[in-house]
Amino acid sequence: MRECLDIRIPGHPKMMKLVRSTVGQACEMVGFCARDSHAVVLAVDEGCTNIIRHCYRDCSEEDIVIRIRLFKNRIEILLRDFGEEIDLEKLRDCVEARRRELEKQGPVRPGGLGVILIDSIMDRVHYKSSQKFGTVLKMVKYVSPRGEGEVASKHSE
Amino acid sequence: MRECLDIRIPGHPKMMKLVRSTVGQACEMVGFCARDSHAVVLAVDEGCTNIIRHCYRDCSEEDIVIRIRLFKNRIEILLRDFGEEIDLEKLRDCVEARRRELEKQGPVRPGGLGVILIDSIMDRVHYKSSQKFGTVLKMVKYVSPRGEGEVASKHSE
Amino acid sequence: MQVSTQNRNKGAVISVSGDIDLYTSPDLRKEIAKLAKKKKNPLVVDLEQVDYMDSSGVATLVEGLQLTGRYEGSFRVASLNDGVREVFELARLDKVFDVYDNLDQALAGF
Amino acid sequence: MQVSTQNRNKGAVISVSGDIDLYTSPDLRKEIAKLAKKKKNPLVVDLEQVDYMDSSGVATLVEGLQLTGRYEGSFRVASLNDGVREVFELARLDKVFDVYDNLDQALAGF
Ligand SMILES: Nc1ncnc2c1ncn2[C@@H]1O[C@H](COP(=O)(O)OP(=O)(O)O)[C@@H](O)[C@H]1O
Ligand SMILES: Nc1ncnc2c1ncn2[C@@H]1O[C@H](COP(=O)(O)OP(=O)(O)O)[C@@H](O)[C@H]1O
Repeated sequence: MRECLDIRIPGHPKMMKLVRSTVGQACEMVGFCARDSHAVVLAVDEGCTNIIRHCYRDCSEEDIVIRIRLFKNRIEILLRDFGEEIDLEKLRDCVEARRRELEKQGPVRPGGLGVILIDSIMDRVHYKSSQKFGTVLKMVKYVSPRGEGEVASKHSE
Repeated sequence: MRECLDIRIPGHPKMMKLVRSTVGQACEMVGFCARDSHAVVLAVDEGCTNIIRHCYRDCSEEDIVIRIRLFKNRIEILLRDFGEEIDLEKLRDCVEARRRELEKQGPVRPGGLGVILIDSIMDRVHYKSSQKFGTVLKMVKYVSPRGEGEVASKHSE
Repeated sequence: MQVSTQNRNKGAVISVSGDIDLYTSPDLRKEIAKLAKKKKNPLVVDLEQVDYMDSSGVATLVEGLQLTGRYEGSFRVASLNDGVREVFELARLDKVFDVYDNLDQALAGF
Repeated sequence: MQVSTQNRNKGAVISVSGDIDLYTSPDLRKEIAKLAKKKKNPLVVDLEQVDYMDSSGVATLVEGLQLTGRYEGSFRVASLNDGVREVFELARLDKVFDVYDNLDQALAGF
């Protein structure tokens, strides 16, 4: 049986609580520990809020489609928007710059954290963007055989 | 803003836990008390399992689409299947017969409870079926101004 | 859903935890059928750890009632939480079952 | 999300409950800005009742740090649960904040 779920919501911050609850339940079904479930929920939330803020610029009533695929050893989540094509090169550079900034613990400023969180949490992160189909963000997280501590150990490597 | 959510799942019992968690969160956002939230979740679950068992006959891999609309004073939920047209007259008769049976507290038998539960819980229940579009079950539940006790008082009227 | 059974003299207690729905109720059905075959009396289903039950769960318990009825065994359900109790009430089957507030009361005399 | 504020001498405690996300963080931002304008010192944000916080919440707290920094006020966060603590760690900002295990410790001396 395919264990797959599509959710379509208007791109509005109010809907995020609903998305979190669904993704959290999906993570539980796959068998993630509480810590990893929380982290995956956070990554999906950040992906959606980035769409709302940067792609729909806080004002469009366009939808977001979230596809969740459950596997024995992992969860795959695809976020799809219906906006303009985005410059993935620029996105990557921007994230790299912010990451270096945070590593150096330079002057603290708000913002620029969402993509870093997604990147730190998920095992695979892939963006695909086109003028015709908008942007798809694919994220994969494997169930840690060691259970607890996976996220923390990964980011302090 | 439209507060609307579409969920598409394969018609498999395993997916019901995920549906329940999403519907439960939606009910909470609308402002239902715990008792009414639980009841609405149950009604949606019964609607979906009826599709799986009677429309898809426990074996099809067809999808179910659940549309949830949040309003200030109510929740509207539409369940849509991709199966054959069903005989709504027959369904109604079957439910009425079962209801009379239960009211008389005749000999107890399992089964025939799902539609009764949906009917007792939801304020409005409407089926629409066609050969081309499958069946849509629309259910509406209003937030009870009195809060707790709504479901119980209704069924003992 | 998880099911575990304890024999008590001639009776048995099935303790269920988790959700009883279309996906999980077949396991409970199997366990009840197995114990009814052994003519366990009373057959008690402890629902304390059950948060959710749908009509397939109710149907499973009605079957248990029928199976134990055949050998005049007593079928009892114990420790219904609010949600579970409501399903019985909505299905108008709350009067049909021997419902006990807790396991001790369901087992009194055994 | 709910926000309530208590003044304590020259300082203030903002107690937050619920989820801090893109939808709710503007309310917290407003409250922090209001108190920073009054130069409250220390400005303590009690997160004990917060189950979930995303990067917009973190950004809001970073702003609080900047605003209080302007008048050399002390900005403190108290009672992070596991999920909230992890967001700080993942964003590598856990060392940037004055984090206290509980409100009493955050208020010691005030
Ligand atoms: N879905 C998206 N569509 C367009 N641009 C994006 C998207 N996600 C991220 N970006 C770009 O990446 C930058 C970093 O995003 P993020 O880490 O979430 O921080 P912030 O949202 O605070 O700027 C954004 O400022 C934006 O330019
Ligand atoms: N979605 C559906 N598609 C086709 N038939 C249905 C559907 N829902 C209910 N029915 C019919 O109504 C009857 C009563 O359903 P229900 O109350 O759920 O009890 P049960 O599923 O135990 O038979 C079913 O036996 C079936 O014939």
